[in-house]
Amino acid sequence: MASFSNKNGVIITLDLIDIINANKQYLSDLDGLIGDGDHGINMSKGFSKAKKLIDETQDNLSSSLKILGTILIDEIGGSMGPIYGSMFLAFARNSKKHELIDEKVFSEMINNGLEKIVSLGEAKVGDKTLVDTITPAVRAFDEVIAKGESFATALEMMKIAAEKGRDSTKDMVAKKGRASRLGERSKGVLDTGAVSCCLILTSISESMNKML
Amino acid sequence: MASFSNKNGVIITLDLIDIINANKQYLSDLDGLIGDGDHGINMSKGFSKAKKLIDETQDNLSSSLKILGTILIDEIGGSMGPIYGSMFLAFARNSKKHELIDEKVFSEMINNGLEKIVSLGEAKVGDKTLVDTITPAVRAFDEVIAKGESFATALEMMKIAAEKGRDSTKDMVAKKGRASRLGERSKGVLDTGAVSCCLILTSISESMNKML
Amino acid sequence: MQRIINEPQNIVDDMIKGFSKAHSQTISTTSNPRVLKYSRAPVRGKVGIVTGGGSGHKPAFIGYIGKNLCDAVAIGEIFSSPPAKAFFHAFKAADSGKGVACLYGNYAGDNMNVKMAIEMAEDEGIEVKTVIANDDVPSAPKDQINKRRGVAGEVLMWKVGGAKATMGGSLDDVITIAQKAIDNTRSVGVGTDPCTIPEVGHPNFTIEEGKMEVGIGHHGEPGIKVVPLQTADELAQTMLDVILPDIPFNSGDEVVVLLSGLGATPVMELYILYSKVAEILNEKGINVYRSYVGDYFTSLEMGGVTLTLMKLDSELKECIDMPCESMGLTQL
Amino acid sequence: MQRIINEPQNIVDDMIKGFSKAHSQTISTTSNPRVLKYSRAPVRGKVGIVTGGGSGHKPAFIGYIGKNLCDAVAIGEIFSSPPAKAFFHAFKAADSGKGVACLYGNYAGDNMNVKMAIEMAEDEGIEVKTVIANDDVPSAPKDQINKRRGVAGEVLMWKVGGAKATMGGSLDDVITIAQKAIDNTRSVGVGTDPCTIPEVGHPNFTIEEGKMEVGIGHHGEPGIKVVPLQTADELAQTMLDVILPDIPFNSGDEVVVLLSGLGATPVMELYILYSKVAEILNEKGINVYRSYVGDYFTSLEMGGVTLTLMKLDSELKECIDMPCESMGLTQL
Ligand SMILES: Nc1ncnc2c1ncn2[C@@H]1O[C@H](COP(=O)(O)OP(=O)(O)O)[C@@H](O)[C@H]1O
Ligand SMILES: Nc1ncnc2c1ncn2[C@@H]1O[C@H](COP(=O)(O)OP(=O)(O)O)[C@@H](O)[C@H]1O
Ligand SMILES: [Mg+2]
Ligand SMILES: [Mg+2]
Ligand SMILES: [Mg+2]
Ligand SMILES: [Mg+2]
Repeated sequence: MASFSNKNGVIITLDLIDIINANKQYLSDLDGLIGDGDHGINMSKGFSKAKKLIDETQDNLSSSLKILGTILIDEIGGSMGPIYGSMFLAFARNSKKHELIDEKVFSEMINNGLEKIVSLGEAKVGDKTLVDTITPAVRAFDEVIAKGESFATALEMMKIAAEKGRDSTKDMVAKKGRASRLGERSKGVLDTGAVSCCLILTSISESMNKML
Repeated sequence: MASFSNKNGVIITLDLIDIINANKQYLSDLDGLIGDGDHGINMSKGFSKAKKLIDETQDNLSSSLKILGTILIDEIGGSMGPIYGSMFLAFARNSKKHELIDEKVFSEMINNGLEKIVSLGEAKVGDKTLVDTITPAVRAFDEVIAKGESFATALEMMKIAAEKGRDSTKDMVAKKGRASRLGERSKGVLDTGAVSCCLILTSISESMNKML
Repeated sequence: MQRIINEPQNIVDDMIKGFSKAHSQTISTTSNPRVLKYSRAPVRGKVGIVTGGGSGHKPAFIGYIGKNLCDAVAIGEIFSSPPAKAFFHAFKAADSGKGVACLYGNYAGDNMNVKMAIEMAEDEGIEVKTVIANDDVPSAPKDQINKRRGVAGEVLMWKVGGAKATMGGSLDDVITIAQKAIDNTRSVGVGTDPCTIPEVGHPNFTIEEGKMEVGIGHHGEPGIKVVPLQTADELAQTMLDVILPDIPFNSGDEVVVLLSGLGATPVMELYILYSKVAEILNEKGINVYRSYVGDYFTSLEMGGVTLTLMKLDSELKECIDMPCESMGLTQL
Repeated sequence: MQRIINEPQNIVDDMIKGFSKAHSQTISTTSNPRVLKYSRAPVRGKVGIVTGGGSGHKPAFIGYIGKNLCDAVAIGEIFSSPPAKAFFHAFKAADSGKGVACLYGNYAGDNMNVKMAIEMAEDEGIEVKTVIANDDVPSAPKDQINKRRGVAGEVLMWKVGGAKATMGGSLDDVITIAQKAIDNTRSVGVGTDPCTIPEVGHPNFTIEEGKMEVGIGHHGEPGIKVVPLQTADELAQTMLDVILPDIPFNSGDEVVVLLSGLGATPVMELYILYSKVAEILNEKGINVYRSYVGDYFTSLEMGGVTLTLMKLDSELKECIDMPCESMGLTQL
């Protein structure tokens, strides 16, 4: 079974932080179309803070994810603080006992992350949220692994499913979050959270694939 | 001595009211240049109210001037309420005992009007106010009469002096009123009060001349 | 709109600094920079009252910290829910051992952060119960009343809950009456000009010149209709038509009226509007027991107003009448 | 800026109607529609406190009618002095036989109308004395201090004068301390966005984007300089530089700080500014005895702020500390 060491995995967290920071303006502008225009700003605040702390400690993947999740929950607020915070904490919790991260560990990480998001935000697939990105991504990963494919292939397919999921939000009518107040007017635009979630999952997929 | 009857003089007051109302927008726009843009509006409010009352009573010149002056003082406020109010009350007070208005009566009217304005507002010639219109106008009237000219000629010369006085405010730096805060920046524009005062004196001159 | 600020990303911290300096007699900072508390909190033997929410709604939320009102407040970024940790720290700052009533507004972020904060509080043995304000009628139909947002009606909920706590009510007493307060409260907002989140730098919604948005939310959330700008008299009718049938309010009812500006609308205009609101209520036989007109719950420099009505009974009246003291509301 | 009004020419009347309905417990109308009074006025054995001025400055002027503040107010059109008759009727409404202190701001119209009103009062045997607020430093150099306008410092003058009257002071006592209050008070305004007289329909002055006007008056009167928009921290310094040297305020002085928004500026920003004002005063050894931050004296929807400082002595402190109750200022 392919795997990479938890110890070397800090870069995975740092990469996804960089991606989010690089897309700060884009995510805010997108949020501006049917939300309140602060998604990139909100995210970037927490992610930048976490980056500093992670740079200082440079421990392992699990601890870096825990730092990121904790900062989001403790200091960021909004909807993204608890949602992404819980997700990253779930990632951390499910990996911390493992020196090596393989497809089984990773599957537990993302499944538990998805669970936390859903139990907290109560969004379903089709509600036009980041749940539309992460749900098919997690399912795709598990299905590909179940078919006996490699960790690397499963990560690749997860990424593609996330992108598809993200794109599926375009024609949806928002049922959760700020955009839900727009009703039909929320159609025709990607959901910002779905986009940022796709950026995160894509980054994770690519960073991990480099390490396998 | 030429004269006209106080009884028939109501039209003089009605005429000047019409002139002010007709110039409401112009006076406000002019005030907007170096003041706060409400001169025409302020004036027109009081003048219109007075017009209604005068139309109902239709007594004589003095009583109509008293109505106008009283309404300005009682209900209009601002600077124009007391200034023009006092002026019209002075006109009324100095004419009311006379059945016939001749140049002597009229001179008393306008001299007392000027006095009241100055004692109240403490503006001097050169301060860029309506005092720059009425002061030379009153002087011109008296001088022309002193030279033995007719009431009609004196009224005509009063009008010309008022116009000159009004125009003299253009290059003045305002010393009184709102525009005085502008200092040098108040130059180059006519003073609105000087303009409205000229409209009033011109109207009086012309209306009276028709009755002589 | 030009702002008097330093760095846009420090707005909330800078505001908190100024606020705690200006009200140093009654407001204390806490170890969490995003939590302010009443200087006497936790008040011995009293249920703690906590609220929290995004910034940009002055006087809400911190302006209602004070005597017989809120004990501690969790402070979020502009228009963004405070972190769970801030709510948790606010609970700690307010709890005297009698438990904490967390009285807040129905927004996804606040719901999630409060939920997590309550878990943290449970771990430390602090009992927290919540009332979630949902007074904003246009934000969802009546059969989905739980989806409605909380807006200016929250002020009345704090007033009532705070009074009950001071009267010595138990946590359940406070929760029960705060819930009754909000159940008896209906609001509607109308927007005439948009506002700008400072860090975003441009309005994220527009209201055309000559139009107004009926049912707009406290963050510019779209309303139920965009119509030509009405006169104050027409607007009073439009707003009452939205809220009166919803409970409904009937002839013989006694009500509190709260008419709050959204920010830039001069208070003069609120009184012009209030005049017609009072007239219509009077015609309908609805008795105005008390009214509040002013900027009680704003949305940065948004133009417009929120009209809130609360139907009273004798218990609510007693709570509304209780004196209180805070930056946002002082009543003798 | 879109307005919530009916006919623009009826704004003031409509506002008065709404105001007197909303505050019917404490405010009474009088036979003059442009005069409102404290419902208990004339208060027996107390000197009457009267003020008046143009409308558009909410809470000023009528918002300061109330317990231990003003007894009656003469109400003008937007930004325009009330008629002489209104001042006169306000004197009548306030006079209990002990005389009336007319505490108003230094504007040409108000000076003339008050002058005429005093003549009317003399004819009826009502004794009226005046204090003319001239706290606005930038409106004239110090050697022409009598030419300066009155701005937000008037609120402190009313507070002090009202308190002294309640303490049983004679007319001369009230006049003396109100004069002392204003002599010890200095203000400066800064404008960031213009406002519009509703009947005029467009702003009669402009403030360029990216600029601010230091020393602007409460009706948009031009200030002393137009400079690039400053940060809140810089602005605090700029404003204090204008007022501190004028009395001057020195180390060891105790002061009241009043920081008022001009209308559209969110109160959040006032607190950001206040934070630095307090810091600078602290550095200079000037002790803030009490501070008021909020919309105390506005100019329709103008953007910007007025900073007012009043130097205290024990007599002024006693007056500032006295409780009071009004729409604009309630203090326990
Ligand atoms: N209940 C929910 N569950 C999952 N995701 C949600 C939920 N509500 C909102 N979101 C996500 O949050 C995103 C908006 O995030 P952000 O702009 O940071 O917060 P806010 O809406 O508070 O300004 C949406 O695009 C959506 O994907
Ligand atoms: N002290 C004064 N004496 C005489 N006229 C004055 C004085 N102050 C102002 N005025 C006149 O008043 C005019 C402005 O009137 P108006 O616009 O109605 O009042 P306001 O300035 O209060 O808005 C000025 O143009 C000036 O002629
Ligand atoms: Mg957003
Ligand atoms: Mg004018
Ligand atoms: Mg947001
Ligand atoms: Mg004016």
